[in-house]
Amino acid sequence: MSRLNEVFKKLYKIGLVVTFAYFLLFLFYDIHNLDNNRKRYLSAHYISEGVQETGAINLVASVLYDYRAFDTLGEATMILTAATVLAFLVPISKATTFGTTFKSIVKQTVKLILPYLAVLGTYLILFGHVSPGGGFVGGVVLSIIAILLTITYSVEFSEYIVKPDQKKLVEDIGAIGFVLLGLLGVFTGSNFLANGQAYFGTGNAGEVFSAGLIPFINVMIGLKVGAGLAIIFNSLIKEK
Amino acid sequence: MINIVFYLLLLFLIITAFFMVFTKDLSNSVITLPLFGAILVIIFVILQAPGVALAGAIMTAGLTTAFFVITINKTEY
Amino acid sequence: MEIAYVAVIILFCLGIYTIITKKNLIKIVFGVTIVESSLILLLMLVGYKPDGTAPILDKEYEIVVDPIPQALALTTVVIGGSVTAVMLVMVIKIHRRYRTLNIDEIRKLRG
Amino acid sequence: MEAAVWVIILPLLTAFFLGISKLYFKRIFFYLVTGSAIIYLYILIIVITHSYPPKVYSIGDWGLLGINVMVDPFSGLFLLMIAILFLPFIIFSMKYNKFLKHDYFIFAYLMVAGISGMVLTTDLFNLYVFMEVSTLSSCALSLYKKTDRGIEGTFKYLIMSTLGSFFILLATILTYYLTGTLNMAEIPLAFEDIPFKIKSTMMTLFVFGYAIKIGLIPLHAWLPDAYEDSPIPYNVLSSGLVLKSAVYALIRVLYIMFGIDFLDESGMLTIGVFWGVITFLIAHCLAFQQSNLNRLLAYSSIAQIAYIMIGLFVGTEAGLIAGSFHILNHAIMKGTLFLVVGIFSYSLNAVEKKDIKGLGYKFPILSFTFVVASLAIVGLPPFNGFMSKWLIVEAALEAGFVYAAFFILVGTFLSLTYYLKVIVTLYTKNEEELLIEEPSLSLKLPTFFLGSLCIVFGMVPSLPLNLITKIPTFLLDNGDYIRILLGG
Repeated sequence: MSRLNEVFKKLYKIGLVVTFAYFLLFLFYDIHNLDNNRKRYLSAHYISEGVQETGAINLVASVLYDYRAFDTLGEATMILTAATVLAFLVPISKATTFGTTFKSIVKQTVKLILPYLAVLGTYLILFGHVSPGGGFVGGVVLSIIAILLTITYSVEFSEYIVKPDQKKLVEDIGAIGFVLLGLLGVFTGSNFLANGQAYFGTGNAGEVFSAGLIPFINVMIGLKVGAGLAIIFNSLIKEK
Repeated sequence: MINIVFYLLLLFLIITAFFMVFTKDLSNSVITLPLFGAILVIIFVILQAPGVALAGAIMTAGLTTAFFVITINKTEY
Repeated sequence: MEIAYVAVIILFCLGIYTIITKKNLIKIVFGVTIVESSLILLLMLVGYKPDGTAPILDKEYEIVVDPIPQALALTTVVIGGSVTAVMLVMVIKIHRRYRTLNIDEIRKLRG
Repeated sequence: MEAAVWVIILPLLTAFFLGISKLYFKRIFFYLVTGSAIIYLYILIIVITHSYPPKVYSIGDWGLLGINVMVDPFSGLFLLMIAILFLPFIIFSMKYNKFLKHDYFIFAYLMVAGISGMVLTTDLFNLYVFMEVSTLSSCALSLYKKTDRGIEGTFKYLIMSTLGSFFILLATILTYYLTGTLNMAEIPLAFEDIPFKIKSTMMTLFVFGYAIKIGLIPLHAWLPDAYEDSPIPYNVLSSGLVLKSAVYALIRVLYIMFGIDFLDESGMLTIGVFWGVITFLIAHCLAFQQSNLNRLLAYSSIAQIAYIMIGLFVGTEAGLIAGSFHILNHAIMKGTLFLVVGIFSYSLNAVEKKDIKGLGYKFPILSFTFVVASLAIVGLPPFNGFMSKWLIVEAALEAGFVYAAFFILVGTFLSLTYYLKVIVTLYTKNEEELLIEEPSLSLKLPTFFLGSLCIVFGMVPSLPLNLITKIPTFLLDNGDYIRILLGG
């Protein structure tokens, strides 16, 4: 009897999901048919004026770090929260790794790759406003250095190179720096997170030192994300 | 031409997703996850989103998979 | 391109189905990842324009795809990643206590 | 209106500095937490007093191109709730947590930053981002004891609220797809030429997503589990602010984006009232069976939020005033109840109903506070719960929802039964010798403060009503809100 009940429950749930799928299908169909000269004045403005207004030729960066920088603040807070939760949940104990030991060829190759990763991460961060990339992606690449060290050598070695406390410090400095860069706008008489309006020159679009505060915000986010993800990964590894 | 590639990729995306969910062995599904992420990245590149493609390549296909691998390593022994 | 929306719907519903029916905790987290990916794909499709170029204006382009959904998608990727990490560490904690990942058995053990 | 943005960034900055202070300057921890809370209170008071007429602060000076922050009376009400609850919460948890305080306060400040961001922002996606911030840090607080039950309950909570977030995010993306903007003032203007069918399906997605976060009845299962083994001061903020912020977002989205006419036309108001009635009836019945005090109060929270839903969904001016007043009152009453339970669990580890037997004679004043707050939450005069419940009944009768008014009276009796059961247990003689750790003043003071507010707001309801009566102006008719946000 309970088995029948189980089957019935499953069918009920499948029916629910399929009904919902139909519902979404009709919704999407209607929306798609509705259109077609949809008013996209906002994105049209960003595309036509964005380069002059922010000085960043990567429009995604200009949206992310200038027009909608407040979103980015919330998002940076998310990573900090996650890193704090993981560091808090995991007891300070002896670490356990995967249990596989790598041959020296792996270790040597990783040693060879690491500088390139560092250069790539730095490049992605510093050139975030002129090419694809930016603080988040670059920060993740930087965190992969610590992660590779953890995987191939051990957590102890990785934490001997960069101490957990130092990572936490870098993360907090990144977050505070982001807010302080935002407050610079207030001090120059404009609004929070202002860039072009607060007379930070946008420079010649396309150069590295242009776009006002955007490269600096990129650096801060990069530090924060890199340190935060390294903390998250090492905490997960250390959890028994 | 690019359309056919795009549709094929979508098909593969759905197949990998179904495989990921309905396979019995967790190791199989965790190996399918980077595949899923990689296909998604190519789709993003076709849809002209290089920034998101970079982020997706690193986060979805890379780090999230690593998190899953660690979790399965810690829970099934 | 319209057929891609169908793919989004299928992925979204598959993820929801996984979350509400699967018994394995890790499978549930897989479901979360799938739903999140489908939403990012939807964002990309919303911003896409046929024959557009990527929103990096190193010179003048005729049609440029919408940059806002891409920025939103980056935010969503990062939020999803951090939520997934928190979920997984909780899965490990639960497993350490009950030695199982099955929801039914956990409920039985809990009493 | 510079101060509005400080409401969001001051808690964030405090949380970041606490992270550094945890590592290197442990000494300044106490001063940092309390000092920042006091400054925060000051800023909140400034912002609340300037909340009428509403003001807009443009982040990055982009105007309508970027994200705007706006203070209107409805968000002013929520800031008032933060102002009332946050400092007592800080003082109480300073003493209550015996170890590992740093992370606790980091999460608390992050949560408050998320909630104030949700309350102030006028951008749909930014609302989602801050909602995720507040959810994740709220989860972190709820597993703070690291017990098995706590972690399980929190896992459920995180999965369910992520599910809700996905629906909200889907609706947000579709809104952008339809209108090409995310600003809450421009969306209703663009929504005017969208067909009725699409609008109502979009609204369904929003309502379903937020209903999970609020915990309306078929979707409520995560809430008692998350409350069961969490630190009790957190429950004060959770039932007072986290659930309410989801209510806030729902009301904001429905009333501003869709407009009252559309809600009436699509039948959402009727559905909302009906859903509320079902929710509180079932929640009261479930609360009756609980033996754990935390779970009992959690089910009671669900019921009270259903009352708020009824008030807000009646769709008249009186209903909005009544619902908003009940939001404030419920935060205060439930805060008092949780703080008293927190003191019991601190002194003699009592969280079950049978453990508190006879405590009425050991802690006379505390037990009296408990009685006052529970009578207030049941809705007896002359306490504040009576005032707002009466206003809700009146508004429901006026708008023609007679069955809602009738069932609220039935619900009052249902809730009276289980609260009376607790009170009777509290005053039953107990011969056993109890090992009691005397609670210090810093635990009692916040409790008495909130308990006295129950009586003060019951006697002099005009104090908060000064602010609350201005709420319907900017909710019921979204024209004013839109005009101000567009800068007219």
